[in-house]
Amino acid sequence: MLDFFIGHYAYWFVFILMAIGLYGMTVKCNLVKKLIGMTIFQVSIILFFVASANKWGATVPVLDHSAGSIDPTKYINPLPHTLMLTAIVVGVATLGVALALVITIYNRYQTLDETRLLEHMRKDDDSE
Amino acid sequence: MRTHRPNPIVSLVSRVVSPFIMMFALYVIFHGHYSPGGGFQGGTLIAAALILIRLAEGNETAQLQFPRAWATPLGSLGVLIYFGTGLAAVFMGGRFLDYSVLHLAHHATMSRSYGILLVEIGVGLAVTAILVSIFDNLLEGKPDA
Amino acid sequence: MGINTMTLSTVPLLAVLVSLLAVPLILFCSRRPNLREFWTIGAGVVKFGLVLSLLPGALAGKSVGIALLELAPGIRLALKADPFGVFFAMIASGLWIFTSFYSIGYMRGLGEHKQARYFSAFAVCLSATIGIAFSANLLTFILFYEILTIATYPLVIHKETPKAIRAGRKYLAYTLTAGLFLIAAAAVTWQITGSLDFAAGGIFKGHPLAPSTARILFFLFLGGVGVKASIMPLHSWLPTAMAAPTPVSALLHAVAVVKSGVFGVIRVVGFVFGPALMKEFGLGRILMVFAGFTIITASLLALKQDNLKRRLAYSTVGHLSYIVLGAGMLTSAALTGAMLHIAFHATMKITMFFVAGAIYVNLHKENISQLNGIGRVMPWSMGAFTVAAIGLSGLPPVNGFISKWYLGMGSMQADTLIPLFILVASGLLNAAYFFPIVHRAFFRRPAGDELAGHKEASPFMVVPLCLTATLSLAFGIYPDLFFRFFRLAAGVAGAILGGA
Amino acid sequence: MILSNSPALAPLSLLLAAIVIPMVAFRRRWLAFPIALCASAFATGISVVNLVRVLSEGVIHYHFGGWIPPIGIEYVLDPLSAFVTLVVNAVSLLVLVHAHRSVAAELPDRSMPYYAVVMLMLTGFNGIILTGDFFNLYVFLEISSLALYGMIAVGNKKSPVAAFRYLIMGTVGGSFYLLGVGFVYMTTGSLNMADIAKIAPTLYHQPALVAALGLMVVGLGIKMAIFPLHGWLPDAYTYAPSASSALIAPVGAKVGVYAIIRVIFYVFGVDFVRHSLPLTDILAWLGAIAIVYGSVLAIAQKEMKRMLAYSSVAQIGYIGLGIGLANPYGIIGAVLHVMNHALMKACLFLVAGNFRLKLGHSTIPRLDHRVRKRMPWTTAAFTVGALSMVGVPPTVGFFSKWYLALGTIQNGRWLFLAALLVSSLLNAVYFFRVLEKVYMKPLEGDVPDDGDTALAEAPGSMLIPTLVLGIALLLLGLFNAVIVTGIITRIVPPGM
Amino acid sequence: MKTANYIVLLLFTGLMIYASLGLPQRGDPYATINLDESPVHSPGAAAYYIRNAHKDAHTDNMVTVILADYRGYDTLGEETVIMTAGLICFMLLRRRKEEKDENA
Repeated sequence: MLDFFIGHYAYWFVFILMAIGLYGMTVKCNLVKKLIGMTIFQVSIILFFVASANKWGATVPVLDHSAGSIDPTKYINPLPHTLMLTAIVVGVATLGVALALVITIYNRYQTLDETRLLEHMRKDDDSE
Repeated sequence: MRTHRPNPIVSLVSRVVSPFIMMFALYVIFHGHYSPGGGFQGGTLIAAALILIRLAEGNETAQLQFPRAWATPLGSLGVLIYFGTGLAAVFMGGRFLDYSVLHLAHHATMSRSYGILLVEIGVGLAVTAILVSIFDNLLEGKPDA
Repeated sequence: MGINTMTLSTVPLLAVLVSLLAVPLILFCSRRPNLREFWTIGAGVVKFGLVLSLLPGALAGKSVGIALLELAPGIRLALKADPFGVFFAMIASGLWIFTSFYSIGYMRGLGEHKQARYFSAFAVCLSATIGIAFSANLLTFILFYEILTIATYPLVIHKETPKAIRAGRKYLAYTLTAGLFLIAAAAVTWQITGSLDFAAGGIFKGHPLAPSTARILFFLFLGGVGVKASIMPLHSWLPTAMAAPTPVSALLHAVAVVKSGVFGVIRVVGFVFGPALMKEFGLGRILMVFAGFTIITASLLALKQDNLKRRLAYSTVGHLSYIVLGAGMLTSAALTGAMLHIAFHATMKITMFFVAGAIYVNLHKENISQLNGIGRVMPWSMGAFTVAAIGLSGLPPVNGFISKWYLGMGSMQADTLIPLFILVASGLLNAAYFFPIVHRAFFRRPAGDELAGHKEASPFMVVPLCLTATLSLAFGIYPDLFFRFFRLAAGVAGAILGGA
Repeated sequence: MILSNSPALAPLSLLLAAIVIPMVAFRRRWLAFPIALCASAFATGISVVNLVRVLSEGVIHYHFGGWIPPIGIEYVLDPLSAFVTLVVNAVSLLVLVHAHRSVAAELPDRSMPYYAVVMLMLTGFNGIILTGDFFNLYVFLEISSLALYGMIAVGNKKSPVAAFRYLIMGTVGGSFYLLGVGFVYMTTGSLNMADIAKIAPTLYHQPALVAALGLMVVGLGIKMAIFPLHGWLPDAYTYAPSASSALIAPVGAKVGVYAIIRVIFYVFGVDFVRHSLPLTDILAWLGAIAIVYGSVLAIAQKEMKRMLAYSSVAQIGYIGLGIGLANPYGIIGAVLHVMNHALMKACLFLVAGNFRLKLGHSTIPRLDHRVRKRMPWTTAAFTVGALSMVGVPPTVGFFSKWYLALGTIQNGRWLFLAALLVSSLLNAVYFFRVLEKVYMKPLEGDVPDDGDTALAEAPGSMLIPTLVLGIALLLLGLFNAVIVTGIITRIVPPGM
Repeated sequence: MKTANYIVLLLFTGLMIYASLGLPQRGDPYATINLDESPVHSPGAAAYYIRNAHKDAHTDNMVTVILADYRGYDTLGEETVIMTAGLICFMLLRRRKEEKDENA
């Protein structure tokens, strides 16, 4: 029971983090806060992968020539780390685009509050 | 940023630090084979150094160091290096991104190793240029409104 | 009979295509009316010739046809000229020629707008009708059926008045829904039998059906073809669609569209379900109930219409149900009568519409109450009208009598008298709503001298309507006269029942 | 060499164009369009070659870097992926030809980055369709999504907001998918689809794997815009520049559709889905709801692009329904409708673009009979597209409906059949509303035919693609059986 | 509306945690992902990488090898991603002297 907990609690924290991120994205009205939530969400997924790569009693996936023969149990799983490098960059790119959009929106509407933005848009629709 | 007051301490520190950051970045890129590191990490560090100067010295000076106009073409160049490496493999009769057929060295495995290095350099270049360009655009960006 | 067993011939295909090919020519010559009308007429004549060339084979009970590309795996776009199809195609294409001449007179008489659109849509409709007549399987049938629906729309809304546009919307709502019913029914049929080819004795022959399924399916089909056949309560688009120009009403609402509907009904009864199944599940009786109800109600409604075209429309509704009734009785005589009525009602009703149109063009009168003494001004037209009226009331010597006689015999064969009573009653009603018109026309004095100085309508109109009237008379005297309609109809009836 | 690498060449050529445009066309901006066009044409040609190869040689695998999966990443060319790539590339090529003028008109000084981003979007689409690796799919999904955000955001004043909301939803979708990939990897230890397809059947009722399936389908469902997750679509299509909406609407959502088909039927397999989640039923119901909902809302719209956007929601519902039926007819209908809807929507959006260029608007109440006098060919194309959407034979729209109807009947789902049929009536309502306006004099009073009834048809570069699509709607309708028997029946997945 | 959001979030978390119960022990060297062979006897990727990275590419850092060689195509894709981001910022925010507002 206990070792089951030890073997899984990391994931549970990740999921809680994920829920926090989703909360930020769905509930918050300010666009920047939405982005913060988005970042938390993505980071939580990255943590999820990295956590899964762990092996007890293993070391970083850089070959240690002094160790002699290669024993897979001695190195942690390198694949999730690689994937997450990619995921991080994707996250950065998304964030960059999102910030560009936020700046554009602010320059056009002088507000970042979603409800007010929608009001503005509706007004424009009527004016058209 | 546009109303920029020179501040001797900030500018001195950043001017002193940024070369070292770049040096370390190059180390991270080129030593990526033997220690944690590689193109992204290094590229990001270089970008950090450049952005540091932009922050400390203001845009006018920074433009002398790395003109904004370079950013997009350089970024594409970085990707092109990566892509070209892969395409070269195709022209040498291998699959896309198969470095072993590139004959960068006598031995296929060494050839792979160099291929990886080449690719990492491309990655570094691309990441540097594009991060800086994103920073510039976000900073300068005055959209059509 | 399956598509593969029939003899190959491209004539049906050509018959369908010829008026379609006329469309670009018509549009191209839209600036030069005479040339444009020449194409219309030419296409009509050629088409009729092609159909006639199929007649001997049809009389011999043979079918020719052609299977073109695959529409869906296992279902080809196939045309097959079986006797029944030839029969219908002959009526449609034959009357198209008259209508074309008539339309020229009508459209020019009124100086209508967008005549190029009108004539091209007309041509497409005819192609679709012939396609319906010759379609060898259900999917092809649906294809042409939908094309007919769409191609009729521009004709219905031709005047582009708010009234016309509302009529067009109603028309589309009804017919498109019908198309969907038909598609659904076809899909179910395909799922059950794995074949959609019309076959004497029915597609379902040899495929056991649960009674409930059979009934649902039958109502799906009825919803599909019943709208165009304007079986009550699906009829109400037809009177509304009288907003269209009169030639359109004449051809499309006395010949092409509605007759495709009844044609569809008979196809469904005879070639999809097959007489055996109809009898087994009492589907024929259902059909007869609907038809009888429609006949009486429509005739009663026709009584209280003052607008001439609307009265004709309701009488059309009634007479279409004669045919449905005949199909429902499923006896040789009844089917023969139904077939004959397709043809004969067409000749008579088209005459009447022509007359109505002639009156409208000539005197701009649409209401019956205004027709006092009109017979003196337009003797030929009203004479033709009288002939048609006699026929539709089912009195000799006009052809309406013949078809009705056979329907009556059919009801004897089916040893039930109800259809007979319905027919007699509706005959009386017909008389009751047509003869007043004749009476007004000939024996009432015109109010004031409003008719003074008016003469008979232009020959473009009078000649066709007189011809159709004489045709009606001729068929009445000797039904087998020109095209051996009678033998053909009897043959078809035999084929349908023989397949059982 | 070309042939041996052909599976990878379509996305690579597009990517190369995307890389080259910013370098070459940075100063000479007129170069951007020709490069993009060449790349797109080349990609289309290659996808034709690929399709032919697949139909003759069977499934083709392409191993990047020569590493055999699951060690390396592979591209898989089977009839499905080959067919969908061809559809995507061909339609995009036509739309791209059309886009030149409207980009010049609407985004004069942004053409260079715009074409680069378009190329990147197409790269992403091709990558998603061809890849046989879950994580690689994620990467290319993100490429295409980012490109889409950008292409939408350069529209009118409101477009950045639409793009931002799409970005938030899209990121949630992508992240859900990535999370699903994580679960899959941790339970099966592999990222290769074929490999997982072998392992998954041994793991029925493994909650982590079921969760993975659910997460992936939800994530991809957002990209596909199936009913409750469609929120981003109408604004995005409406406010984007007409070039963008014409490029996105036909193929954008289809890629999500394709990915869902891949995941459900080819990776996890019908049996797994049936054992674990009522996923197909849910999809079918959502599809049916989407069909009605989208059609009804489309009727309420005044702006043509918005109307088309809502009808897209409905049409995607058709596809969702076909997938959810999970029987051969359903799949055939769905895949055929992927192509048909791409063609129809492309045609209609091009028409909207022509209106925007020539009339300066595409607002339905402001259209009248003068439009037809000025742009006869465009209106003719619109008519064909509309009839096809209504599902009148012999246009393509009828046949996908036919197969879907057969599918519903095969499962005995009469309600879905009703939804299908009702929706085509609703389509008739909102399309004939436009046709009446275009073909007839306005009801209230006659507008005098003043000067601007003179022929003012859209320029050839815009007109020709429109007409080509219009004709394709008819021809492919008549010859659809060739496609169905030749290609689509061969992709009915195993286990049904 | 908000409460609905909270409920959905809690539901989501709960489901995820339930799903995570099926995951292998974290850090178990003999979990499926770390084995040399998958249940259907296809090679296990991770183990293969650890064993052969140096042999294949003469590079000690396995992550680098996977990143740039085994799964190099992913990395290319992700270069593309960041290039896309750069281009989009360029497209949205770039200021030009001769540029005039066409839609505002």
